[in-house]
Amino acid sequence: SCTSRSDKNGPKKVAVIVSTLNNPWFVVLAETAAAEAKALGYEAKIFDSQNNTSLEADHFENAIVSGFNAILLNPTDSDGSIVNVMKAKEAGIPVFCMDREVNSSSVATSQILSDNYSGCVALGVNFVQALNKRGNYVEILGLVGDNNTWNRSKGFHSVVDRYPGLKMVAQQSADFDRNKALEVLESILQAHPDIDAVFCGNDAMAMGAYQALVAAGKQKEVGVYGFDGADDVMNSIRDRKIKATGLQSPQTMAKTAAQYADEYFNGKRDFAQRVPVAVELVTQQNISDYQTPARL
Amino acid sequence: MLVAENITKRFAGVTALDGVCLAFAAGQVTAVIGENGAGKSTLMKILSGVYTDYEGQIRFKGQTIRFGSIREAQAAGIAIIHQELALIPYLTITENIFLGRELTTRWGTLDKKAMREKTRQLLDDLKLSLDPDTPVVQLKVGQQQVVEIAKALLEESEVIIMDEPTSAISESEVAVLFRIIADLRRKGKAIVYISHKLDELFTIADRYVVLRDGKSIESGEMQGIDHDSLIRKMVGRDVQIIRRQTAGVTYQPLLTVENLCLTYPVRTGDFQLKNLSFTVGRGEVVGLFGLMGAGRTELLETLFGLYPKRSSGNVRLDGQPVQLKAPGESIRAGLALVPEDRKRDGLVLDLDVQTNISLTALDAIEQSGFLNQAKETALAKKYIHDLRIKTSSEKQKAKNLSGGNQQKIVLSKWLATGPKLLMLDEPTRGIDVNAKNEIYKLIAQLATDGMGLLVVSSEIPELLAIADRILVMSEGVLTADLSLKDATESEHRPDDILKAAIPKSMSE
Amino acid sequence: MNITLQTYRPALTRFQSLIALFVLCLALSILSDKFLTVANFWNVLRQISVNVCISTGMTLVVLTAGIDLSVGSVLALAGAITAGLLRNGIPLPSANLFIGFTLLGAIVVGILTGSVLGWFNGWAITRFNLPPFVATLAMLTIARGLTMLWTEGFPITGLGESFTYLGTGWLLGIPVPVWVSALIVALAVLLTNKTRIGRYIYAIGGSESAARLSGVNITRTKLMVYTLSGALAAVGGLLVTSRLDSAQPNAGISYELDSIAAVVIGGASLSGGRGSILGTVQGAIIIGVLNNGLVLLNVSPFWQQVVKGFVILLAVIIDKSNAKNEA
Amino acid sequence: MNITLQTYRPALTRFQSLIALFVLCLALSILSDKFLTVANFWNVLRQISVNVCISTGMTLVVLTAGIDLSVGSVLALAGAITAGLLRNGIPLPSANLFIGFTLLGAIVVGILTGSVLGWFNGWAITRFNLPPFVATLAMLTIARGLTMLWTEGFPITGLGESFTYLGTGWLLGIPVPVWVSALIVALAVLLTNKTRIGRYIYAIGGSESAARLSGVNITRTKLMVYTLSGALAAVGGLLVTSRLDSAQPNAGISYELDSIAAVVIGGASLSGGRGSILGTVQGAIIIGVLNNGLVLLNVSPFWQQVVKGFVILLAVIIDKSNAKNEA
Ligand SMILES: Nc1ncnc2c1ncn2[C@@H]1O[C@H](COP(=O)(O)OP(=O)(O)OP(=O)(O)O)[C@@H](O)[C@H]1O
Ligand SMILES: Nc1ncnc2c1ncn2[C@@H]1O[C@H](COP(=O)(O)OP(=O)(O)OP(=O)(O)O)[C@@H](O)[C@H]1O
Ligand SMILES: O[C@@H]1[C@H](O)[C@H](O)CO[C@H]1O
Ligand SMILES: [Mg+2]
Ligand SMILES: [Mg+2]
Repeated sequence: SCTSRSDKNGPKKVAVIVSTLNNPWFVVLAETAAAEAKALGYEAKIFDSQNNTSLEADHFENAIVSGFNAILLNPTDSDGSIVNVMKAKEAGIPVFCMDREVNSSSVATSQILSDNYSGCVALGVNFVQALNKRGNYVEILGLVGDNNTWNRSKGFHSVVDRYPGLKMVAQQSADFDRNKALEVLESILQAHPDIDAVFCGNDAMAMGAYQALVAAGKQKEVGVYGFDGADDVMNSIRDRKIKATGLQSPQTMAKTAAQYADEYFNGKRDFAQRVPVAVELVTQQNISDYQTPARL
Repeated sequence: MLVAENITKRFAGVTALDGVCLAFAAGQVTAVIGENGAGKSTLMKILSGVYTDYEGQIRFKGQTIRFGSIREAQAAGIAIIHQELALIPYLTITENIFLGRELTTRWGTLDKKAMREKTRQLLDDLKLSLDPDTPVVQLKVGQQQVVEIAKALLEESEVIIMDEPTSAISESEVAVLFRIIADLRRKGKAIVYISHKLDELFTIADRYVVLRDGKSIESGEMQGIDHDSLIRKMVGRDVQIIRRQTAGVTYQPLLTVENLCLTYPVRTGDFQLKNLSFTVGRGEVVGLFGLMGAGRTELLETLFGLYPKRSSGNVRLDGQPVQLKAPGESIRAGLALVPEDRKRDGLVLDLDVQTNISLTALDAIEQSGFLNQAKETALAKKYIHDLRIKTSSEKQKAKNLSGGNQQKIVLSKWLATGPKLLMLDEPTRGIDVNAKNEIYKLIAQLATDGMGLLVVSSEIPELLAIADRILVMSEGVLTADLSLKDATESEHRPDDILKAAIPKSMSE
Repeated sequence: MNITLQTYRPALTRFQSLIALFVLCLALSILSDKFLTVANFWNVLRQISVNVCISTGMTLVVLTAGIDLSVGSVLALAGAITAGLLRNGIPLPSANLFIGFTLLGAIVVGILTGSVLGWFNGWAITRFNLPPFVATLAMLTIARGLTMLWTEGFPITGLGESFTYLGTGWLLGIPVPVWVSALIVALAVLLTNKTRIGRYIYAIGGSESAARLSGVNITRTKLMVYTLSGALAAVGGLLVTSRLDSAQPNAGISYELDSIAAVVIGGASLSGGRGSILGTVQGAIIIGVLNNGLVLLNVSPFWQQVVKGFVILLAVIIDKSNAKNEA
Repeated sequence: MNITLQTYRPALTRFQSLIALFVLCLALSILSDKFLTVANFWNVLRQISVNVCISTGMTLVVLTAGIDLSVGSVLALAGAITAGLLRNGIPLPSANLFIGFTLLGAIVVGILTGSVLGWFNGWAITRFNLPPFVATLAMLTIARGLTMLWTEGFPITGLGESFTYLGTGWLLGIPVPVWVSALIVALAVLLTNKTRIGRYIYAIGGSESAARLSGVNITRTKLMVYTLSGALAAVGGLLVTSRLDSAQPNAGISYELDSIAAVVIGGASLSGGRGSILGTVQGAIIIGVLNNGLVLLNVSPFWQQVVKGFVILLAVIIDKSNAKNEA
């Protein structure tokens, strides 16, 4: 098809296409990937898909036309992004997925993934133990149109729903947003002043939820759980404010992806299709094992 | 041909028509007269299918009918020229004329060519030399009114209602219209004609009907009736127009204009106003006459500072130079302008009477940075009283008032600035005789009190009645400066004025 | 003299907005050697085709002095419904039945969905005399909620090659979505310029009361315009869905802004009566070229937004200043 | 008869928009016993205080027949700047210097930032005669980009107790943000009703040409209005930042829609000249009560949007139909 390869003599070009930059987690992912690619001697450019699979498709087309040699992708959607990756494949450009997968085993060169579902299974187990199998809790979901939201929720419920003593009194969405989580929990606390825990679909919402509890003077009684391993939450776990989170390491995934691209350029072709990067359960017990991260 | 029986129409809180009975005959021009707010337009809107909820009956060619929509009335053969211009600004003349009645080709698409041709014909008949493709927004009010007339003449109708068709057009166009009306009458059409210009009625109408306060008062033949009795029927009492006696008075110069020029917005080399020089004296009423498009409005607006980038010249008011830079500065210098289009430029229709009056005079009601409600109400009440403005209260929205009363509010807001020179652009357009007369008296009073007045009008009799001197403009140039000191002079003036007003390009 | 000037004006007006576009393209061609290539040309056109569909409907609405904020959500719902029907049909467990849908059937139902939502907008606006901003804002929320309910928050994927052809195929050397949007534009140009309804749309926006006095059926025209806007948003939804082979529940978020931007940059007035389909297409192209160009140039994503804002400002200022010279 | 009715009208009008609010509150009190509690009352008021700030500025803009789409981004930038200055000051590595900021200093710079961006909107609109929609849409993008550049995409957190007092503290039994927004509302009511500028704002929106002929300085008034809108968005930004003890780079996204919704639900006309600050406050309360009520009732997030859309429609229809009975 219509691919124009970049100049033979110039450095190879790596595109980092990331689902959104409106969230620091992805900023780290994208910037680490770009920085690592540069460190390996390539040109790198970040594309922001703004959580819009269609815009991601535009980025793929534009990247292909302007002669990028490899794509490090954080897909907007595991299904919707398949065709985009396919397009690159047809153009002979390798795609390495980071963090989120695309639901196809034959389009991406390799996928370096963090497993949201299993991460939240682990969180769920911890949650059940901490509450001693009894109590009322609230779940705050991320964007309802985002499948990470549901992977996390489902992983969590796959454990927690087996305990009839644990009752979910409210399930509301706060769009992965700190301010919305604060407001939503404020309102929920009016209706359910007697809850024991809040499970949040990411760490920004966990911070917001925690602040709502502080404002209501309930931060001691109610345990907050997040997901991501963001800076704020790691510190809060250290300060015994937040109970636990699932730490996924964007740096590891980004670096691995960039290194794979480098190996690809050097002729390697037999990449493992799926390279899981474990989501680590971080609790007040094991927080001392983690150093304060540089920035997250 | 068309008969209204016991028509009653209520708006929330207002009974606009109260058991009106009227008849309009074929082959006749029937004048409907009445003061502002008498219910003339409301009745016409009922007859033409605009309002469909009313009490009473309409009989058309002997049969009782009830129009469900404007379209139905049109189809039955009733055409109307609305008082408010009902044109779409960004559509062309053709598009406006055919709106709702487009001609289509056999493919169902618009037949633009046929419509353009027909429009050209109509415009020719009406002696309006304009390209049918001109957007209406580029037309002067007067030209728009001619387009409205063309619109009503598009289809052969049995009844043609004209609600103040001549409020914005000049005498030559009135003549054209009258010729067409005469034609229609000959063809046996029933013509309903509404106008506050009573002289016109004597020229064109066969019969009259009078509406007062929503009731039909009487009707009869125009033959044998005179001006004053017509007014008496309409107003219910005598109204006399008395000319101010100013013979022998000399005026101190108040406004002196030297070499005022205004360039065209596009063709910068060309002038819309060319080297105008004139004066207005203290206590003097100067009339400004010209045909449509002569540049009178532009003259007033230039003096008022609306065209800072395009104007030049030396203007002094009371010895002080006027900068022509912004209306705010002109107001501070002592100028005031009652604009031509009072609904658009004179008033903020959604605001109440009191807010409109105080808008130019906020200094007067400001107290330590805040507006003082009591002072503001007092200011409004003073003018409502002084100018006898008919309004339910000073809190009434400006848009709910009749034309004459709206004009008085515009006057009030300018008088409240205490101007030295008051400029009025067509101050009596669309206003009934009674209100007109009050405005004339006010103008005379203000002059007597020492204010200078510059009054634009397209009606020569009006200028003859109020002005001490008449300036005539044609194509952006001053062509005559005629004093009106005594009655003998006045007799020759109409001819002189018209001669000066006709553009050279036309008279050649 | 006066008359000649006025006759030339429309012709000049048509060129005005092209100037900004031309300047933009020139600058981009100098800055990037990838910009002026055939592949990139089709790229840009394909990328704007969804916005062109939506903005065509939006133009009609804006011409009547309305606004339609619901296009993005309607797009998402229509795409999801077509995708859902294609994949799963409608199972009727009670009757132990299953209604399968052909490609055409699913597409028709998708477009119908958009039309019905659009019609509902028009109905609320004309029946209750609501401000279009509020009525369509409510629909923005409602249609998004319905999309979530229908998809349960998950994308619907794997819709088959014949369906994806719509968004990804080529026909006679031109991408299919470009054909689709070009066809829609052509029909809309016809509608606005050559038919009565087109006239009524301009008339209502120019002066609703004057249009009413001329016997124009305001209610019917507005209903039709909002219905069309919904239907065209649905077509946009089909294109997006087909292109991705997947209906995304959060598709189309904030598309209303892009679309209104295209309409306004294309010279239409939000107070109605002025604007044109072709102007809007130019507006959409300007936005598309800008998005494409900023990506081709090595502008960082954060700077991109700043630059994009200023370029939009500049583009409109160039247009306006040309317009002023004429007026 | 005639006169009495018309004299009563303004009083009645003021009650109209309250009816929808009342019905809504009544329904919620019946559906949930938690709704009508003191704690929840302050809850709702605190939650709407940001929207009230923004919408007050938006009302001024809308009254002049304008629109300000940039409020959300301006909010984010102002919050981020204040937070950044509080945390990091301005290091001047070249001079080996460091400018620290006091709480007040950082707040003032934040509000100034908002004012400058707002002023820029006004300047672009008046100087080049741009449609406000386009000018502020460009600013929406620009200010968001600047926020990203300033924060590098990361939240700025840990701003100190004296700063978070602004968003979370209580004073005389009333939450501080409620004091702030009440103060702003009071000043804006004064401005619109009791000052010259307020008059100018209404006059410009009612008829720009009539205002110009009355000697109103259109340019200056519009500049002021957009500047105020920017400044009030900045105040909103301070409240959000202070509440979260963190400036989020993506704060305020799509706040413009909520804000315009409050203004329009509050009875203002987007074509200018009609509306009031208190109406807008009612609009903001309706939206806030609705959001609160849907969560209290634990309506599923999928259904929430659908219900919210319909309730907004209903609220406006109730208002409108009352308005009609009066007119
Ligand atoms: N839409 C309306 N709503 C309320 N009142 C109205 C409406 N239209 C007219 N009126 C009132 O009905 C009465 C008759 O108005 P109408 O316009 O018929 O008067 P008119 O005789 O045509 O006056 P003019 O000579 O000024 O044109 C007036 O009191 C007017 O205020
Ligand atoms: N839209 C326009 N396009 C081109 N020329 C115009 C336009 N409007 C006005 N003109 C020109 O400006 C000049 C002065 O018009 P102006 O409105 O001042 O006349 P006027 O004497 O006040 O007429 P009227 O009685 O209609 O108000 C005329 O030469 C006219 O042709
Ligand atoms: O892991 C990321 C973050 O948790 C973000 O907050 C939401 O999307 C997920 O994919
Ligand atoms: Mg009338
Ligand atoms: Mg004039």
